[in-house]
Amino acid sequence: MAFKQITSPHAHAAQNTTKVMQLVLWATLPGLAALCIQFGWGNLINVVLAVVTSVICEAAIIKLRKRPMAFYLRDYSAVVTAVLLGLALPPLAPWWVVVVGSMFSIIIAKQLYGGLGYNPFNPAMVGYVVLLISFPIQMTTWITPLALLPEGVSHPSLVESLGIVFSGYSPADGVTGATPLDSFKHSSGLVVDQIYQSDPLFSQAMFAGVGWEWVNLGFLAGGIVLLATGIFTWHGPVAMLAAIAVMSVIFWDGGSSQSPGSPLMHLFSGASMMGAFFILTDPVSSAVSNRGRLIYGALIGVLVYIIRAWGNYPDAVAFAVLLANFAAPFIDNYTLPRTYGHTDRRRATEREEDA
Amino acid sequence: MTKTWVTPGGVHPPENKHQSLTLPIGALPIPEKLLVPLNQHIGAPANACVKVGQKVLKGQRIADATGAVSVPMHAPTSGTISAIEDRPIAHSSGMSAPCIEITSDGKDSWIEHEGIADFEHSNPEVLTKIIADAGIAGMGGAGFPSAIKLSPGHTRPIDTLIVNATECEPYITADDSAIRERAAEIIEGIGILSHILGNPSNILIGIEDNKPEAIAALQPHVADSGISVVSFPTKYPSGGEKQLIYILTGKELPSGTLPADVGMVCINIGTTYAIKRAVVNGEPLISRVTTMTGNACGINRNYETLIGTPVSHMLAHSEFNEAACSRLVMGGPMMGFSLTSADVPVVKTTNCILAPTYSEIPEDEPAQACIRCGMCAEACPASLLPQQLFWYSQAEDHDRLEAHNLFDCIECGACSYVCPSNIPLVQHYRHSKGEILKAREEKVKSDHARGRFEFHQQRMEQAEKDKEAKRAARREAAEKAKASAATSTGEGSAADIIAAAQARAAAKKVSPEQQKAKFERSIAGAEMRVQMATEKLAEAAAEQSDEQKNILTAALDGAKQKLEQAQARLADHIEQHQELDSEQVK
Amino acid sequence: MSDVTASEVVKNGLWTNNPALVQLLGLCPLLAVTGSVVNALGLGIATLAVLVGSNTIVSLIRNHVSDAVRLPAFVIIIAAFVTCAELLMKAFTYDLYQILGIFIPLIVTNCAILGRAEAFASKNKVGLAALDGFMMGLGFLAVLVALGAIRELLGAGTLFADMHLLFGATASSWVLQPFGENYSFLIALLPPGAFLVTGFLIAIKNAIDAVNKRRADAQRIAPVKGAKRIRTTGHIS
Amino acid sequence: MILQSIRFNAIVLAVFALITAIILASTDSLTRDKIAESERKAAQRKLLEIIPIERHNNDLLMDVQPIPQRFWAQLGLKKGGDIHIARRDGLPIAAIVPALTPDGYSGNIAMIIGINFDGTIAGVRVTEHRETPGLGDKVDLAKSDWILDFDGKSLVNPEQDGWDVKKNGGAYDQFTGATITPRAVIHQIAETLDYFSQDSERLLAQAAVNLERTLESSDE
Amino acid sequence: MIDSIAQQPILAALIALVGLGILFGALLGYAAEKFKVEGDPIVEQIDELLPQTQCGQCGFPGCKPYAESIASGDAINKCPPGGQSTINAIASLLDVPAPELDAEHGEEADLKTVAYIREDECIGCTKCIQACPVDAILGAAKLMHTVIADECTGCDLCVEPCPVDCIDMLPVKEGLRQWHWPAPAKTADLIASDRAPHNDEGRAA
Amino acid sequence: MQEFAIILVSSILINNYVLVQFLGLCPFMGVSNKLESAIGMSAATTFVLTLTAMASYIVDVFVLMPLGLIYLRTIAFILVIAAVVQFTKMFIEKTSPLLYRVLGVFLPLITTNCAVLGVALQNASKDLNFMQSSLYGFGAGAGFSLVLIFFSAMRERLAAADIPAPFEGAAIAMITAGLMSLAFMGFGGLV
Ligand SMILES: Cc1cc2nc3c(=O)[nH]c(=O)nc-3n(C[C@H](O)[C@H](O)[C@H](O)COP(=O)(O)O)c2cc1C
Ligand SMILES: Cc1cc2nc3c(=O)[nH]c(=O)nc-3n(C[C@H](O)[C@H](O)[C@H](O)COP(=O)(O)O)c2cc1C
Ligand SMILES: Cc1cc2nc3c(=O)[nH]c(=O)nc-3n(C[C@H](O)[C@H](O)[C@H](O)COP(=O)(O)O)c2cc1C
Ligand SMILES: Cc1cc2nc3c(=O)[nH]c(=O)nc-3n(C[C@H](O)[C@H](O)[C@H](O)CO)c2cc1C
Ligand code: SF4
Ligand code: SF4
Ligand code: SF4
Ligand code: SF4
Ligand code: FES
Repeated sequence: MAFKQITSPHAHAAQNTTKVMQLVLWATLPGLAALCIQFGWGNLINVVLAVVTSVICEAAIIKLRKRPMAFYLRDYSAVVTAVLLGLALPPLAPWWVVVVGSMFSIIIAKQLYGGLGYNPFNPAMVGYVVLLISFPIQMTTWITPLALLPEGVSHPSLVESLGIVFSGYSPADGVTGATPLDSFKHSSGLVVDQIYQSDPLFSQAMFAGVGWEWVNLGFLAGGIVLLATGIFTWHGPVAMLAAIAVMSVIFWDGGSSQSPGSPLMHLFSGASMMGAFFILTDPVSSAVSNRGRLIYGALIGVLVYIIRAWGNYPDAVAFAVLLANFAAPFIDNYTLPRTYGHTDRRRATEREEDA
Repeated sequence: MTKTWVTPGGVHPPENKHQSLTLPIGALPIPEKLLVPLNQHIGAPANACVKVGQKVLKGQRIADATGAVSVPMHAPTSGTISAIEDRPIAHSSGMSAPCIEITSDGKDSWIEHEGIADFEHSNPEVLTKIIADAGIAGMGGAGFPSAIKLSPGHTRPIDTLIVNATECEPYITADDSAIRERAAEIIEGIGILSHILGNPSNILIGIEDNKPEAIAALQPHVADSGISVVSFPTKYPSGGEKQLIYILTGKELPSGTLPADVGMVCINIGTTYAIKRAVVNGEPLISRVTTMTGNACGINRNYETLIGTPVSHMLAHSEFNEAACSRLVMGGPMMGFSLTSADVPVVKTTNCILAPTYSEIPEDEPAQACIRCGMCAEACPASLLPQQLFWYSQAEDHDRLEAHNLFDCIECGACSYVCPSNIPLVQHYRHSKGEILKAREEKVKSDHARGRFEFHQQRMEQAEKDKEAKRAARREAAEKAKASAATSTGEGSAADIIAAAQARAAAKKVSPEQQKAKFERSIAGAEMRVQMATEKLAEAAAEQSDEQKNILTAALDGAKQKLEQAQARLADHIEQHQELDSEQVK
Repeated sequence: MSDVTASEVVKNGLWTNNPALVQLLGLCPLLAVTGSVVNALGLGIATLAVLVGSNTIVSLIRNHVSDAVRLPAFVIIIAAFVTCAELLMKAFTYDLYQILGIFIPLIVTNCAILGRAEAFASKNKVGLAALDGFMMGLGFLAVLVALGAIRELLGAGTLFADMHLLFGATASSWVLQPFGENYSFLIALLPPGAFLVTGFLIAIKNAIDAVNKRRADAQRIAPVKGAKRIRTTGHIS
Repeated sequence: MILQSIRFNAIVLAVFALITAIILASTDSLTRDKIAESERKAAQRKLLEIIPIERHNNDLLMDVQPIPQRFWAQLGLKKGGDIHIARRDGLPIAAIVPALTPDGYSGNIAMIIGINFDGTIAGVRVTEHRETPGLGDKVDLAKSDWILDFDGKSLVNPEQDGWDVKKNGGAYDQFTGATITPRAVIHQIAETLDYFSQDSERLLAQAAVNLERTLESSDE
Repeated sequence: MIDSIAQQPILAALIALVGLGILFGALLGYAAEKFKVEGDPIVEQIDELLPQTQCGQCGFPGCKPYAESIASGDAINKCPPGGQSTINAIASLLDVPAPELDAEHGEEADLKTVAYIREDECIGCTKCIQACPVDAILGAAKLMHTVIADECTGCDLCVEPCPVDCIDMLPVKEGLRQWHWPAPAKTADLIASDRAPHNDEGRAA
Repeated sequence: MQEFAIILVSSILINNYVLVQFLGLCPFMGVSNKLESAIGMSAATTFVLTLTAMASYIVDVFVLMPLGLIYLRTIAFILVIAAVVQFTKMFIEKTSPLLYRVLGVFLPLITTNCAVLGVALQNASKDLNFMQSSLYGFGAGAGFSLVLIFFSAMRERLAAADIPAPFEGAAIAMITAGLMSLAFMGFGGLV
C-alpha cells in the first residue's frame, strides 16, 4: 500500500479564487444596472468589449509564456479587471478607447508583472488613467442622465449605441453633458446654493447628483454584499469614505463660492462608491494588513478629495488609487500586526539583533 | 461559568466527530508483529536494551532513555524480539528509522508490576521518576517527555495546571471518548499531577463546548476537588498550547518561552490518564486511545491501541477500502501528516488514523497565485501575515521572514484551510523554517571551519618558517665548511670532496636540542589528536551513531599509537644522547 | 584594462555595455528629451562630442593628477566641454537649445560621461579612450534616437518633425505622418511613456541577448568544469 | 605633510581651472554677440507674428511703455508689464498688450494681444498655459488655428454679447469637450479690448513723448 | 574693484575659476590627508557569507582571499560550494544583480559530501593530512587515517593526492533530524497539461 | 507661509524631480534595490541638495552675477557640488561615525546626480531669493526621497514576482517607474 505524501492541512474550505472573482462580478450587477438605466446601453457595450479584449490579451500572453492557458484563464481575474474598466469608462466611448485601455490594463499593468497576484498597480485603474491622459476628449464626454434628457430625446437604442461606438457617429444633441463633479468644479464664483439651484444636475437630484446617486447606491449595495461574504474586510472602504467625508466637512466652508462641495455630494458622486468597494479593495495591489488597509484607504480618501478640490481632475479615484498602490509596499513594512507572544509590533525591515 | 478569552483568527471546519463516537472504545486483536520505533518523539532516540531473539513480557522495558530529553520504551505485548532494524516510521518525511520488532506470542502476559495507591504520601520526585520510567511522553502533540515538564527546577513555582481536553481538530475523538469512559481515572491522574507540582492554585480542564457528554462525565468527579472544567466555544485551533493558555487565563506566552516560564504546565488529558495508570497501577505507557475514522473505513470508532500496532492492522479490522481512500493521515485533517505506507506503527502521539475518501478530502487542486486577499491573516490565530510569509518564503528572504515572526507560526494550517488559491502555505513555512535553521547550522559550521582553516594556515606558516630557518642554517654551515676547506687545504680535490661531504653531514645533522624539540612537538601534536579524538568519540557515543563511533575509535587508536611511537622515539633519542654525552665526557 | 582591443571597445559601446540600456547611466536626458527625433539627435550629438573630448583629455592627463583631485579634475574637464557645447548651441541652434533647456548643462552630470572617464579613459591610451568615447557616445545616441523615434511616432504620429531646428530650413519637409493628421496618443510623449518605452527597449535587448546566448551555448563546447581550481594548502610533499 | 598635500592639490586644480577659464572665456567672447542676436530674435518672434515686419519699422523690443497700476487687475497681471508699441515711420500703429487669465482649466493662461490703434485686433498669441494636451491646448497656435479667429475683431464686432463661446450664445467656437479654456481666453481678450479703449489715448501721447526723447538722444 | 574686473571678461573668468580651484584643491588636499581609507569592513562581511569550505575552486587559496578579491571588484560567481544562494546573498550585500554560477569553477553539488577513507586500503602516507585545509584528518605515518566527518567541509582536496585512491566523497546521510519539508512545486511546473488533475471520484467505486 | 507650502508641495509632488522632471534617475534606478540603501541615499541626497541650493545661490549672486559670468554657472556649480559633497563627507565622518557608515558609500554618487546640479541651475534661472532657493533644494530632496523609498519598497516586493524573463531587472523597474509617474500625473494642476 502506498499513499501520497501531502502536507497538512488536508481539509480545505470551499472558497476558491474563481468563486471570489465570480462573486465580485455578481456584485457589480446593481451598479451596472443603475448605469444602464441612467445612461443607456453604453456601459454594457464597454463591459462586453473590454471583457473580450482582456481575455484575448491574457490568453495571448499566457500562450507566449507557454503556460497552461485554461488554468490561468479560469481564475476570472481578467474578466473582473475588464468589467471594472468597462464600468469606469464613459458610456458610448469609441470602441478603440476601450480596446486600448483593456490592452494596457492586462498586458502592461498585469501580465508584465507575472499575472494575477503580482501586479503592484491596479490594472483597471492603470488602463483608465492611460486613457484619461491620452484621450481627454473621449474620456470627458459623458452622457446626460435619464432625468435630464431634453423633451423628446431619449438615450440611443442598443443598435444606435453600437453604431456610435463602432463607427463614430456622435450622439444626438443634448445627450452628452457634464458630470456633477465636473460641473461643480467649474461653476467658480457661485456659492454652493446657487449652483444647486442653477444646475439641473443638482436641483433635480435627491441628495447628490441626478443619476449619479443611483449609480453610487448600486455600487454601495454590491459592495455591502461583498463585505458581508467576507471577500474583503471593512477597513479599506470605510477608511476611504470616512476620509472623504472628514475632508469635505473640514473644507465645506459654509457653502461659499470657494467651497469644494458637500460631503454628501462627494460621497455619492463620481466613482466614490465604486472606488471604495470595488477598486481599492483589489486585494492584489492594496496593503495587506488590516491596519495597513486603514492607512491605505484613508490615504486614498484624502488624495481623492485633494485632487477633486484643487487639482485638474474632477474625479480622482483612479489617480488616488494608483498613488496609494505606489505607497502600499512601504505601508506594509510598517504595519505588521502584533504577533501572539510579542509585546511590540515589529517592522518588516527589522533585523534580528540577538540572533 | 469561568471567564474565557477569545483568540484572534481561527476557523470552523466541519467537525465530523459523530462518526467515531457511535461505538465505545474498542480493542483490536493483538497483531502478529508489533513495531516499536526507538524514535517516537522530539527527544533523542532510545537505546535498545534487548537482543534479537530475546523473549520479552508485556510491559518489559526494551529500550532505555538516552540523554535528558528521552523516554524509555516498553514491550506492548509478550513475545520475541524478531528484529532491530530500520523501518519506515510515522514521520512526515516517510523515512525509516531504527525499530524493535516484536513477534507476539499471543499470550499477552504482563511482566510483574505494582503501583502506588497512596501517591499523596509519596515524594514528588519519586512519582516523577515513575512517570519517566513508564515512558510517558505527551500524547497531545509534540510528544515531549512528560516527566521533564513536571520535574522541579522551574524558574518559578507552577501556579496553573492546564489540562488540555480541547480536541479541536475535526474527526478526532480519542480524548472525548476517553473522558466519557474514564473520567474518574483521569481526575485521579490530575490529582497526581497536582501533587507533583505542589498543588497549584489553578487547575483548569479546558474543553470545547461541542463535547457536552464529556463535560457531563467530568462534572461529578471535579466537585470540590479544586479542579474547574472550563468550556469555551468551538474553534480550531483552540487546543494549541499557546491558544489554550490565552483562552483560559488571558495571558500570552511570550515568544520563545515555555509555559513553565510563566508558571504554567499544560498537559493533554490522555497523558493524565497514562500518568494515573503508571503511578497507581504501575503500568508503563504501552497503549493509547486512537480514533480510526474516515469514510474509506467501514467502521469508525476509537480503539485502545497498543503502541507499535501497524496501521495496516488497524485498517484491516476496520473494513478499509483502499481504492476509495484519497490519502492516509496520521492525526487529524488539520495538523496530521500523510503516511506513505500503511506499515508504519502507531506511536505514543498517534491520536487518530484518518482514511478519508476522495469526496471527503479530494486531491489538492494546483495552487493558484496568491491574490493577497487576506483571508489567511483573518484566520491566523497567531496574528501573523501568512500571505507576506508566503511571499518572502518564495523570495527566500530569510531576514524578512524572521522579521515577520515566522517562528511564531504554530503550523496550525488555518491559513491554508481558508486560502482560496489552495496554496500549501504551511509547507512553505515548514520549508523556510527548515532552510533558516539549516542556514544557521551551516553558519556555525562555517565559522568553525574558518577557525580551523586559519589555525591550519598559521601552523603551515610556522612550519614553513622553521623549514626556512633550517635551510638557512644548512646553507650557512655548508658555506662555512667550504670556506674553511678552501683556506685550509687549497689543493687536493679528494680532500675537498671529503670536506664538503663532512660539511653537508654536519649541516644535516641537527643539534640534539633541535632534535629533541622536534620530538616533543610531535608528541604534543599527537597528544592533541588523541584528546580530540577522545572528545569526538564521547560526543558520538552520546549521539549513538555506530558508524561514526567505529571510525572514531579507529582514529583514536591510531592517534594513540602515534603518540606511543613518538614517545618511544623521544625516549630513544634521549638515551642515545645520554650515551653520546657520556662518551664525549669520556 | 589595457588588454582590450578596439573591436571590443566598439562592441561594448554599441551593445554589450551600452550606457543607456545596460549600465543605466545618463537616464535623465535619455528620458527627458526623447519626445522627438530631433531633440534626441541634438542632445545625442552634444553628448557624443563631450564624451569624445573628455575621454581624450582625461586619457592625456591620466598620469598627472593625484587621486585626491582626480574626480574634480575630470569634472572640470567635462564641465568645460559642456559649457563650450552649450555656448555653441546657443549661438547656432538657439531654438533647439531652448527646447533641450536645462539638459544641456546637465550633460555634466550625465553619469555615463564621468563613468567612462573613471572606468576607461583614466586607464587607457588616448586612441582607445577616444574610440571608447565615440562608441559609447554612439551607443547612447542610438538609443536616444530610437527612443525619440518610437515616442514621436506613437505619441504624435509623426517622424522627423521639426528637423529644421538642427539641419536648417530644407529639413522642415522631412516630416512623415503615417497615421494621418488627427492621430495622437499623448501618453507616449508624457513622462510615463518615456519610462515604459525604455522598459520595452531594455526588454527587447534582453530577449535578443537571450536568443543569442542560447544559440552560442548550443555551439560552444562547455568550458572545462572546475578548471580554475587551485590548492589551498600549498604543495604536498 | 598636510600642507604639502594641500598645496600640491590646490596647484593642480588651479592649473586646471586656469586652462578651462581661458578656453571658456574665449569661447564666450567669440559667441557672445551671436548669442545675444539669437536671443533677441527669439524674443522678437512672437511680437513679429502679431505685427509682421512689413507693417512697422521700429524696434518692437525697445519701444515699451509700462502699464499703469490701476489696469493691472483688469489685465489679470499681478506684477504689471510692458506694452510694446509698433510704429511706422514714427507713427504708432498698434500696441501689443500682455494679459493673463486665471480662469483656465488648469491655472493661468498668459497671452499677448496686438491691438491696432483703430481698436481692431491685430493678433493674439497664447504665450504660456498648462491646459490639458488634446483639449484646452488648442488655444495654442501650434495646435490649432482657433486663435486666428480674433484677427480683425473689435469691441463692436461682434457686439458685447458675442464675446463668448457659441455654447453660451457667443460668436466663437468652443472645442469639443472643452469650453472652459476658450471661454477664459475670449473673456480676457474682451477685457483687454476694453482696457485699450480706455487707455489708448494716453498711450498715444506717451508714444509721442518717447519718440521725441529717442530722437533727442540720437541727436546728441 | 569688482566693476573693473567685470569689465575684463577673461580676467574675471580667470579669477573666479582659479579662485574656486584653489579653494577646492586645498580642501581636497586636506581631506585626502586627514581621512585616509582604512581597512575594508566589506571583506569581513563577504567572508561571512562564503561557505568556508576552503576548497580553492574559486581560484583563490581559501575563502578569505576570494572575499578580498570580490571586495576589490572580482566577479561574485566563482564559488561552487556556496552555489546560487551565496551568490544571491553577496549580490544583495553589494547591491548588484546576481549572476549565475561560473561553470569554469565547477558546479553546485546537490548533496553535501564528506570524505571517507577506506581504512583497510590506506597505506598511511599522510598526503591527505597535508591536503586537508581544516585538519579534519587524523592519522600518523604508516598508520591508517580517518576523517572526522563533523570537521570535514567536503572540499575533496584530499582525494586527488591519495596514491592508492582510497578516499571517497560520500554524500552526507540525511537523517530524520536533517530532513525538512521541500518547497512545494511551482504551479507553472506542476501542470504539464492544460487540464488540472481531476478529482478521481471514480476510483472510489 | 503659504508661499513656502506651495514651494514644497510643488517641488515634492507636482514637479517631482524624479518622476516629472526626470532628474536624478540614475541613483533612482541604481540604489533602489534595497530599502535600507534607499533610505540612506535619500537622507544623504536631501542633505546635499539643500546645502548645494544654498551654496550655489551664494556663489551665483555674490560671484558670478557681479562679474557677469553667468555662462560659467555650470562649471562653478559643479565645483560647488563637489565641494559640498566632500564637506558633507568630512563633516559626517567627524561628527557621527555611525551615520557615516550608513551614508558614506552614497556620498560620492551624489556628485553625479543631476538632480543636484539641476536644482542649482533651475534656482539660478528662476531668480529666487535665498530662502526660496533653499526650500526648493529641500523640496527636491524630499521629493526624491519619497519616490526613491517607495520605489525601493516596491522593488523589494517585486523580487518574488513571476516576471517574464526579458523583463526581469531593469526593464520591469522602468515600467514600474512609468506607472508611478502615471500616478503622479494626478497631482497636475494642484497649485
Ligand atoms: C525543544 C523543546 C523543549 C522543551 N523544553 C521544555 C522544558 O524544558 N520544560 C517544559 O516544561 N516543557 C518543555 N517543552 C514542552 C513544551 O512546553 C510543550 O508542552 C510541548 O512542546 C508540546 O507542545 P505541543 O504539543 O503544543 O506542540 C519543550 C518542548 C520542546 C519542543
Ligand atoms: C494547532 C494545534 C492544535 C492542538 N490541538 C490540541 C488538542 O486539541 N488537544 C491536545 O491535547 N493538544 C493539542 N495540541 C498540542 C498542545 O499544544 C500541547 O502540546 C499539548 O496539550 C501538551 O500536552 P502533552 O505534552 O501532554 O501532549 C495542539 C497543538 C497545536 C499546535
Ligand atoms: C482630464 C481632464 C482635462 C480637462 N482639460 C480641460 C481643458 O484643458 N480645457 C477645458 O476647457 N476643459 C477641460 N476639461 C473639462 C471638461 O472637458 C469639461 O467637461 C468641459 O470643459 C465642460 O465643458 P462643456 O460645457 O463643453 O461640457 C478637462 C476635463 C478633464 C477630466
Ligand atoms: C474585491 C476585489 C476587487 C477587485 N478590484 C479590482 C480592480 O479594482 N481592478 C482590477 O484590475 N482588478 C480588480 N480585481 C481583480 C483582480 O484582483 C485583479 O485582476 C488583479 O489585480 C490582477 O492581478 C478585484 C478583485 C477582487 C476580489
Ligand atoms: S488566503 Fe491565500 S490567496 Fe488569500 S492572501 Fe492568504 S495566501 Fe494569499
Ligand atoms: S499555520 Fe502559521 S501562519 Fe498559518 S494560520 Fe497557523 S499560525 Fe498562522
Ligand atoms: S570556492 Fe568557495 S568555498 Fe571554495 S575556497 Fe573559494 S570561496 Fe571558499
Ligand atoms: S592519502 Fe590515502 S593512503 Fe595516504 S594516508 Fe591519506 S588515505 Fe591513507
Ligand atoms: S543622468 Fe541624471 S542622474 Fe544620471
